[in-house]
Amino acid sequence: MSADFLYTIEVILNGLMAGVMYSLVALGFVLIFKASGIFNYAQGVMALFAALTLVGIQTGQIPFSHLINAIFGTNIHHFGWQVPTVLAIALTVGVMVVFAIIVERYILHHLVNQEPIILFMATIGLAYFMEGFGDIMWGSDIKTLDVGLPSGGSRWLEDYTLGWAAEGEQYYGMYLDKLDMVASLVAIVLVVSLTIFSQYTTTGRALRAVADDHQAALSVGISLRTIWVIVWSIAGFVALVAGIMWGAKSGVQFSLSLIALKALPVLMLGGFTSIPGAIVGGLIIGVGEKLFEYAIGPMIGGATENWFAYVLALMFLVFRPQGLFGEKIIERV
Amino acid sequence: MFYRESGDFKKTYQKDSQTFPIKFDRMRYYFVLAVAFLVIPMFLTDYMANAVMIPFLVWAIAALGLNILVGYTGQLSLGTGGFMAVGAYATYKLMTAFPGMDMVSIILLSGLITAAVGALFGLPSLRIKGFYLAVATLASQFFLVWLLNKVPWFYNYSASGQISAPQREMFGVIITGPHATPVAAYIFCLVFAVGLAWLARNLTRGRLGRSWMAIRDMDIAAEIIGVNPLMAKLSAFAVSSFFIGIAGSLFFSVYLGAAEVTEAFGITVSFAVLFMVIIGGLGSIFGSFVGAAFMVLMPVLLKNVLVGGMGWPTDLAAHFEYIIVGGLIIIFLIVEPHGLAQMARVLKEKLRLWPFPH
Amino acid sequence: MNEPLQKMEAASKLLELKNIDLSFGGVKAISNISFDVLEGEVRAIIGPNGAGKSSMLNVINGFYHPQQGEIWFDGKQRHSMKPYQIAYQGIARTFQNIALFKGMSVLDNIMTGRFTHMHKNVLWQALWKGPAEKEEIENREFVEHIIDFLEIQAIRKTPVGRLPYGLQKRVELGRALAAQPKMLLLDEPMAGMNVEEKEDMCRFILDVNDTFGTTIVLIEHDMGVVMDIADRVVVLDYGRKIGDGTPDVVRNDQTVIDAYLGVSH
Amino acid sequence: MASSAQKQSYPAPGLDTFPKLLLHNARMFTDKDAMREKEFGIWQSWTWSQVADEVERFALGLQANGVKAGDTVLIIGGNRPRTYWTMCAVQSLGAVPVPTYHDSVASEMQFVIEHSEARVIVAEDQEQVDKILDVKDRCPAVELVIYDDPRGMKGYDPEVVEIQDFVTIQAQGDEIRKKNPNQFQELVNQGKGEDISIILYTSGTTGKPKGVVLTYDNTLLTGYHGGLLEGLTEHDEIIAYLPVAWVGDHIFSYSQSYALGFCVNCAESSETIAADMREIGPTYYFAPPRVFESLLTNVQIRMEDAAPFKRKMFKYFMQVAKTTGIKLLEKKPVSLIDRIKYTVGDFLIYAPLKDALGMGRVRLAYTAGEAIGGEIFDFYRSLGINIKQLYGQTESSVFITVQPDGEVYPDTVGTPSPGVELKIADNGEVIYRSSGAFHSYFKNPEATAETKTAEGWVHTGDAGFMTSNGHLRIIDRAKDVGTFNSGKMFAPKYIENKLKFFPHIQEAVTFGDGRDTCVAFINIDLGAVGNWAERNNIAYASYQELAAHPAVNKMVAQSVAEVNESLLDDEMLAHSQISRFLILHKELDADDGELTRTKKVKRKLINERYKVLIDALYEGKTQCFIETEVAFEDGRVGKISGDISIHDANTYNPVAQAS
Repeated sequence: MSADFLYTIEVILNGLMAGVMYSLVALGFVLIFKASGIFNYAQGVMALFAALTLVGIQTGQIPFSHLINAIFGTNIHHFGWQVPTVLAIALTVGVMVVFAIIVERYILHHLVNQEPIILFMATIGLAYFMEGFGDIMWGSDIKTLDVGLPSGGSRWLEDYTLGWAAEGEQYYGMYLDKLDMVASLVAIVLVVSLTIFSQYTTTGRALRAVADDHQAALSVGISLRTIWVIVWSIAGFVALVAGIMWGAKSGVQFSLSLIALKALPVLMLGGFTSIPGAIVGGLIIGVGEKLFEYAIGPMIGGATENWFAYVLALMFLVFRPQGLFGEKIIERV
Repeated sequence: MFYRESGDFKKTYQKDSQTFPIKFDRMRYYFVLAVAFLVIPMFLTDYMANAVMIPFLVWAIAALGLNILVGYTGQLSLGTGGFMAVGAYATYKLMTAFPGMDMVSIILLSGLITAAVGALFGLPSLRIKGFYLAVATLASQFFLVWLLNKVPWFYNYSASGQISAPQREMFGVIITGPHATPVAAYIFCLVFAVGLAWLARNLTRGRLGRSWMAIRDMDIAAEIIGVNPLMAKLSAFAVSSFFIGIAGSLFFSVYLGAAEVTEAFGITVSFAVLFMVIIGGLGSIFGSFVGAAFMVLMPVLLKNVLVGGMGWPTDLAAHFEYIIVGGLIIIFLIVEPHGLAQMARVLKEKLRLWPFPH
Repeated sequence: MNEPLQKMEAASKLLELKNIDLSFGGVKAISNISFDVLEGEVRAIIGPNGAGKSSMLNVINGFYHPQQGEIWFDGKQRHSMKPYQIAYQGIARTFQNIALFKGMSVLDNIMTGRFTHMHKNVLWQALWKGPAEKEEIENREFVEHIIDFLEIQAIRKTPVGRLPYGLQKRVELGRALAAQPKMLLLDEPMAGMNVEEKEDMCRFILDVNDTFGTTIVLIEHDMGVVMDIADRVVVLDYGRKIGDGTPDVVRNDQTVIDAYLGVSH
Repeated sequence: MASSAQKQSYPAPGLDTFPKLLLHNARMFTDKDAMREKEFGIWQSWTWSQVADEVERFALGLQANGVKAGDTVLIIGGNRPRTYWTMCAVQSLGAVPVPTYHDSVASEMQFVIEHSEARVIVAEDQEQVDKILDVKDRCPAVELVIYDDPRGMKGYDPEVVEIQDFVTIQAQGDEIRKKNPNQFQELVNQGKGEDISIILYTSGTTGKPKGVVLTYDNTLLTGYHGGLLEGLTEHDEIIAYLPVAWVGDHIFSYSQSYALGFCVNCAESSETIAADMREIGPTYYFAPPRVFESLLTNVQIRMEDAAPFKRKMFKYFMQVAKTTGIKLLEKKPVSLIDRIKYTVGDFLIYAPLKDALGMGRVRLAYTAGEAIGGEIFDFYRSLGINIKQLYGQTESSVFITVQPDGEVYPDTVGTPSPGVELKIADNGEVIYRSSGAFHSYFKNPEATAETKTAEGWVHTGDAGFMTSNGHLRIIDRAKDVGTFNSGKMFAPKYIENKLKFFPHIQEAVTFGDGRDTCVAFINIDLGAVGNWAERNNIAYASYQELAAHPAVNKMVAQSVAEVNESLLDDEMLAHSQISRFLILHKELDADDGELTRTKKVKRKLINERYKVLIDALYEGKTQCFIETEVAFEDGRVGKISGDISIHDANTYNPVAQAS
């Protein structure tokens, strides 16, 4: 096997793993959009907020310490204890649920049957709010998130693949980040369980019913409001997982919220309403942009990731407006 | 309450279809113009000019542009930042390439260039609708920024990757570059803002504008009365981008003086302008101005209160700003989804009916 | 049959449909239907729900492109045109469920109907003063005559959203009339109207027909109305034509009676 | 007593007919608007010279179609420019225009067509033409029908009569003018002041209508001097919305417009009148009391829904207005405080309110026809609207008495107008002699003789007396004034008006002539009471149901009691308090012949139709069944029937009151 070929494989594998992460984020969007027709721009910030909270609780930070210090001239920051990761995660989940409830109670509830664009704007407002809020609550400094996930390249794989290259070629074996692998595994598990949840549980079915029409949902016997809370909670949970993965990888900081932007092309590709679409779309985008960067990037100055996904999705959409799995839109006259 | 309409009747269609058919409104409009052109320049401090008035006018122009697209044609776009960047870089290239050319033509040309780019990126709107389109426009945002960042030709191979506006004069007064006089810059922007608002009004009240609104309200019906969706949407993208391009051009040449594409024209810009349009009121020229005023003034106020008044560290104040901006937007959307313009409209109706409640 | 001869034949007919076949993904909506519309007549298309009436109109103004068959309009054969091009040919229509521009006033809605009659380019419009304004005013005058004709002066500047159903229908008719169409397609113009509203609408339709000599093709459920105002009637059932002729001919046609009049609706 | 028997002057020497005035105005006010009509969304305007041109062409056209001096030409049309032009065109030929009520049904129209012997009819639109065609066979004289609005007239070609478009006639006129440019001028010159200018059919309260023949000297002089007295000029604006066949409109919107040169405005359609009036903002305005009344009711209803604060403010400032406004209007001294209060109120309430009502610019407003309620009257005057009552009739070309500025009292109709002599006959009837006094009743010498004495005194048919300050006070129709068995005077109209001043009472009919006591029929005001019912969530499906509702009856009983109490003040009438009353199960309606077209009660007919009820009232029953025929808008005839409950009213004892 030629080295180039192996490199390509490596790139593809990396792409796939990145793709899984994209899907993970995209999933958050899809869930909310399906259930409430809201394009929740805040999804990314939710991930950031979740990660911040997790770190905060873990390291026993005092919430709002900066603010307090600014006002009372005190100088406090930590309780001085550590919270075990599992408990911390549990607590964070709790926080996200509370968050979901607040969002439903104080925002969505007042915006029912507004045009989509209004709701969209509202979520952008929400994003701004939470960004500021998160920073004030936990501080805006870059934090390292350690939930005991492995990191670094996988030696085993390197050694294993070392000999694959053809004779006389420089090849040091295949490099894959452990974290990425774990992340992909987690993501896959999550995706599968979510799919099962929405397919085989009453609540899940109710959620899908809402997507189709609200009356139907009510007839299932679950109030719209509860459904929305549930959905936003799940989205919050997904955000948390995404936050952990990305946070563990590249630290918890503002840029984390930008993963939302990563997920958008995935949505275009997969459609706003389709879970499988989100997954496949994610993989396509992941592989696509890695390959493009690998093959063409160098020629045009690199850093193509931040737009290639969009252009790819755009091209695709122009030929198939309803996305990968989105149901065909027939214009009723 | 202030309206006296008896005897204010119209004998011609010109009079009946003028922008301010009611005398009182007309007077108010002229009054505002007079203040803007004659009074403000007399009391305008450099700080006020640079921190408030000039940005306000520039953003107002951008908001006008986006409003044409989102408010009048119903095509949601998040590419504003990218288009402003195009306007800015076009201006930079023109200024450096043709030192002799006067600013007005330069800015108008930049607008036209942006219009062309905008039309190009508008093409997908034929197949794609709603949020798909919104996301698609993000493509232009990222791609353009990346392009302007990666191709050195755009910033004349300057090491910093920055572009900075050389000094230019109008009628012997310096309006760009480090030595520009704020008042002159203000007037310069004001002229553009007023002119473009007038332009927007003309375009939206006529055949073209109606075709836009038709597409927005009911594209099928629009098509059967002869509106070609392609032309309607592309023209909207072009005109909108023309405005936004000019905004970007002024933003760079008159307001910032120097800019680096990734931070000056990032996606936050796109959102900011969208906020202005929504808060101001979709499909309202007046709204575009109010929205811009709101988004410009509030941070200034907050900064003055929190940092200046309460002596907080700036970063904390910045975070608070986010919270408050976000919160206000949500509150606005809940209280009056159709924006400040709608509030104004309602108020006006109430005043006209006064003392009757309805 | 050779081209010129065909043209000759089509001449006196404003519209002729020949063996139209239309199907969506295998589902046949219209199968092998042919009929014609004469200059200046009121032609009705009736039939039970799902008989393919609306599909027929959508074929006529180009929303759907039939897989089979020829469409001749105004003596020329049509080859897959877009709806907006067809508007320029002189076909206007109203919709079963009102399709007005909710964000605009009555006046603007009807003005929009003048679209195909306004030609000043963008630059003139941007200037407004001069040619554009002149053109605008000429068309405003025309529109005002329609407003007067439909007796909706009182609501001229009301946003259409605020109007009651019956008036909205009237405005939509106005918008279609503004285009000065050769042929006007009305999709259930009286659906959901009370008796007076129906009477008004009938009066308007007939007045349109004889004041402007506009050819009218309408779909209507109210048999009484159809029989009153239509010159000729086509009866569809399950996408097939089962009757065609003057109201009394149709009224007494056994197949029609069985297929349609028998059916309660 | 005021008098000026000597002949009054014309606007300018020799200007003794309207056509002459028209040509004069065309020279004087060439480019000033003479007429406006809102059509196609804007105010189409015609200057005096344009009007002259229109009239000239139409006149010559008519002449070409055989209209000649002495002919009568029937005009059936609403308030539209061409209706007024037709009048002048006809007059310029020496022929006589006969306007008729265009809302009257074919049968009513038939009488006028027959009686006026019109050969030519100018009708507004298809609707009117159809009416004519309905009765054509009974009116053989008619040869030519000219229509104004071509809508729906395409393919109209009945062989019974020739039908022509207004513009065709004008085109014919144009041809003639081309041949002989001076022809019109010559025609006009032949007119003289004493010629007959118009025949107005009065919708007689009893029997068939009478055609009142008026000369130019009547209409022109009266209108002109009436206008001069009030200082009207060519800069005034009036909105024409009352039937052209009614003498008031003829004087205000035609005679005075021609004599003084001011502009007449016509509304776009019946349902836009209010809006159009607001746009125009007339400076000179006439409305019968019921219009002012319903306007006020409407204002009160709308203010009911206002926010509490606003409502308080409104009430407060209306109070201020009551005390201050009228004084200011009559230029009486007012304390500075009040002046300031009023100015504030004017900014906050009065001016916007007037503006909303379209009275923002009104300098002079008249009301007449029946008595107007004191508080209604004061309401408008306190806002600073100079509304005044006048007293007149068709036979007098309107003006008999007018309230002079500064001497305006709700219960009198003012002092004699210029050129009017006034007397109270022994039977209490008001009689007058004036330049406006009519020429005769058309083809009805005996009626003429009855009404107009050889010396030219005209019987108004109204009973009244002169108050100490020389104002005329009308009590009632002379023939309606009856006597109780006690021999005391019974003035039904007077009592009815008192009742009708209550916003929730629409119409009232009282009986008492040749009886011991007075009893009343009441019609509630569906608008006001309906609104009241909604606010007190009382459900009702029809007028009948609402009228039968106990709460409503209670409310009316209350009002009746108040009226009785107020009657005590007037020793002449104290004894005619209402003893019993009932609320009718249907609204009295012109279509059922119970009211005249001008909404006056036809007593005789009501006496017959509702005899059962009257008897029931006097027999002391508390219930009574009644069935009556009603005509619906579309002409169908149906029946309304039901049980009506009858109530006793509290009456007050004069003696007790006195002590």
